[in-house]
Amino acid sequence: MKSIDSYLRTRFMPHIWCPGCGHGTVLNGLIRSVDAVGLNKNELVMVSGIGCSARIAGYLDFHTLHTLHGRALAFATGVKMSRPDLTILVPMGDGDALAIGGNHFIHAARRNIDITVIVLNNRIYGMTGGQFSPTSGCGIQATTAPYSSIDQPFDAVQLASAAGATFVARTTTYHVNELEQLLTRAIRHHGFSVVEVLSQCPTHFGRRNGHQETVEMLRHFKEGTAKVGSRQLAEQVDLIPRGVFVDEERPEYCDQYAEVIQRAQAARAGGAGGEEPQ
Amino acid sequence: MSASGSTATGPRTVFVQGNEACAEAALYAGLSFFAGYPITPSSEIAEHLSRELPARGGRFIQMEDEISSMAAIIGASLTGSKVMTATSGPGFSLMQEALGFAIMAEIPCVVVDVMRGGPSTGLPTQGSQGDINQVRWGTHGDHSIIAITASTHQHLFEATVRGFNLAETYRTPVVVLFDEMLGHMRERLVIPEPGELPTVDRLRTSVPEGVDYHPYLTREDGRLPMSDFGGVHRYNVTGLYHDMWGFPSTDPAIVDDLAHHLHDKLELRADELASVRTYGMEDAEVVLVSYGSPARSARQVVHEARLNGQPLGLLELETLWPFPAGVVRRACRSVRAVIVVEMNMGQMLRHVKAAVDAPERVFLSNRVDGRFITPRDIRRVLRIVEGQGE
Amino acid sequence: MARTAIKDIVINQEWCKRCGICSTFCPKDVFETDAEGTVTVAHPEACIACELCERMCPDLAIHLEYEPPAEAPA
Amino acid sequence: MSWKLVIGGVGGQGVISAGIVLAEAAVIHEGRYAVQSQSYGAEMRGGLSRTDVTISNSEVIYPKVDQAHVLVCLHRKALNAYTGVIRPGGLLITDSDEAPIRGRVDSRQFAIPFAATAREVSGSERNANICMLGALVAITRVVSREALTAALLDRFGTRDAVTAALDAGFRLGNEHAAAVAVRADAHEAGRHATSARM
Repeated sequence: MKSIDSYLRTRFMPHIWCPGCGHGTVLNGLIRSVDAVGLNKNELVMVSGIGCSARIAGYLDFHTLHTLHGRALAFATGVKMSRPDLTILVPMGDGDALAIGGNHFIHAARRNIDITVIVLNNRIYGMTGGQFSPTSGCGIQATTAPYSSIDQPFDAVQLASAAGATFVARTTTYHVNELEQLLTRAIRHHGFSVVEVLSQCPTHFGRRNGHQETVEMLRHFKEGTAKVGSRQLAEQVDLIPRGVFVDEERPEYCDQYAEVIQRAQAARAGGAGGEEPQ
Repeated sequence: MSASGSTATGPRTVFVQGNEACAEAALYAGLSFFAGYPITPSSEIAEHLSRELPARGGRFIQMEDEISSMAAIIGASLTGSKVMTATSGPGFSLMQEALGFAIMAEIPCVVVDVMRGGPSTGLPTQGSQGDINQVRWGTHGDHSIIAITASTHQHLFEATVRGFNLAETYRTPVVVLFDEMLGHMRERLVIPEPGELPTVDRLRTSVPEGVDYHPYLTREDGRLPMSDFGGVHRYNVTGLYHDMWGFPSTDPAIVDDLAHHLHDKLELRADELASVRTYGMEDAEVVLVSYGSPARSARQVVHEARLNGQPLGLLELETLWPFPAGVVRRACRSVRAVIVVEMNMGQMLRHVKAAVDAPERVFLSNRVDGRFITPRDIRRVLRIVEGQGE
Repeated sequence: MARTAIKDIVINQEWCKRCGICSTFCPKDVFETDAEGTVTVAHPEACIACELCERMCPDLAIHLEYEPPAEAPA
Repeated sequence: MSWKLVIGGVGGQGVISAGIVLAEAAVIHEGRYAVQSQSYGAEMRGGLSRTDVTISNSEVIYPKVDQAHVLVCLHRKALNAYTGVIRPGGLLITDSDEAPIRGRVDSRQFAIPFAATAREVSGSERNANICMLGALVAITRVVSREALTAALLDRFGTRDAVTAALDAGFRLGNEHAAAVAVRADAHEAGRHATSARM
């Protein structure tokens, strides 16, 4: 592969993430998958929102758009609709994607617009100092849940699948080879793709919830998850499934809009394609 | 839309709603991407463009809300498209955060706000001019913005085209404001031939591939050449304070420079950006100051007063922000009284008072009950101001 | 195609934040960590080029350098 | 020549589209100026519906109609709500079945069975608005018959039902107008506008 550095804006390195933060590992895997797909940097647009996850955009030597909390997919939709030939990558945090941006997330999935979303799920609001997120779940300690959280968590995979995403996968920052493979498949997939990556936040999640060390959190990803379809998963129902959950072909939004343009122009020309709508 | 003399290129006379006039003007100006969410009384703009844009190879998308609509047009603008969204007060409130982003990141875009009565859901099917100050200060932080309006379909057409031109020239959002009355009423509009009205194309960088491009380095003439996303220059766009490459910075010198740039590029050009129309102003002793559809009622009053030989004039503002204080001051310098005619509680009144030499001689004729302000409403105030009682 | 031999394992100490992931998860104990957490390559000969360290490193601070491939026989 | 008209009815009677067609006839087919506006409730059917139309040979400044030369009412609810808008000596045109005139209104009155006629000649009361336009134009000549016909064809295409309703409207209007020729001339309209004590 081309060197990692050739994809980075190295003048901003070392990055701002805390020691042991899983987001750097996702950046690492993402570069490898972009390289594997063989994309030209001029064809890549990364659109991010706000939060630790959003900072990925600043380090990558692509066209980068660092937007508003939760709104990255809406900005990305505008980019993609105008330039369907470009590859759009959207890294999002769990709060970014599923709380403030939840509506945009489900609607982008519903349209099946060809965008690749990477949900970096560390189950906490890291940048703002450790408040609970929509994936924290019950019983989690957070700066806004001093008596432990009573909020039920979202399952990003189920939400994306139900909303109509045509490629949905989950992995962790421990499973780095799987991470690269799944991201590669997601980028290649023509339609709305979501890869949820369980990522560790040792600073705000681990420290308050019984994991003193980064490596302990990674071991938890190793031991607490199992591949979809594996016997291990069938036997231990409390394990979190990893792998590909949805991979199907459905008409992509920009392709469909290209047909709308054809229909509109045919109607205007008075040719085959039918009557002008009333 | 009915049309006469419709040829591919010649001027076309049409009989349309203001919303359609605005949409047609956007197409004339080169609109190629629209994102929006339905809301009364602006929905006809989206409806019209959903039909017209794809027929001309452009793109229309109905988003899940106004927040995403504003965000989507910013994304599309970065690829080089001329973009627009349209909404009304409640939706415009939702757009404020992304509007601020477009101001900070200097993204050309046009936002249409067809005003209805507010606050909140207010009066969905009735007009008002309650959003004047929201347009100016709706998004947080120090900033400047361009807002323009008009009172007839022909002028609205010209104003909308101008809105696109200003957005491209100054790399800024431009708000085109009008109210339900103008949006929904139908009147004659002559769509000019292509080329008849000037249109400004995006200024793109001439920096070749491989040479460092600075998306936020202002040229001597104040303009910032752009490079389309997907092109050969990869840079960063952010809502954070940023350096000339678009990368976040908290360096006080950089922050100070950018804050002043964003403010000064419009505020110091207030006179240049000012567009006004005058009726009977040459020897006016009393001046009506109005904007948008109420200016038609004011103009009717001036028209009738002039038939009776009364020295009444109308100063109709088409640029609302930056407020054309210099123009207003000069126009009202030697008059006995000024009456601001608007459909709100006096949102422009205070700016007119601040602009003129004798603020104690500035009065308000307004209406906030959802009914369109009538010439009779204005004449009533005029008589009081003239000391003639009701 | 088989991997060519490892030439070097380079740690960018400027970028490394000393999280300990590489040394913990290396299957061959290639790394050593001192009291401050600074990681060094102690046993390069043990490396099996699994790339786990390079891929897991959240700081993108480890790079495996390979010998150039042998020239194909004429 | 400046005409100010108000057409009222309830939602679903085609009041607003009648106003649009009338104004389009003036603008598109006669090269004149017109403004059409409307008011209606959030509910599109059942509630009161009103359209204001001003037709002029010069630019229309004030877009609403405060004192109408002509008020047309297709429903009694509209008649109750809008009679005050007619200027003294103006015209009141109603559907004689749907909006019977009770009490005194200072106007010249024409009560014509638009809905019944439309049903009879075109098979549907939905064409009552077209029948009304025919009568309105026959009585007032606010636009030419040719312009109105052209505007209707633009909107509805060539349909026998439309033509039948329109022709019946013209005929009824001419019969009712035969007694008194009613014209609003520019001079009178201008004098009204400037001397009105408002």
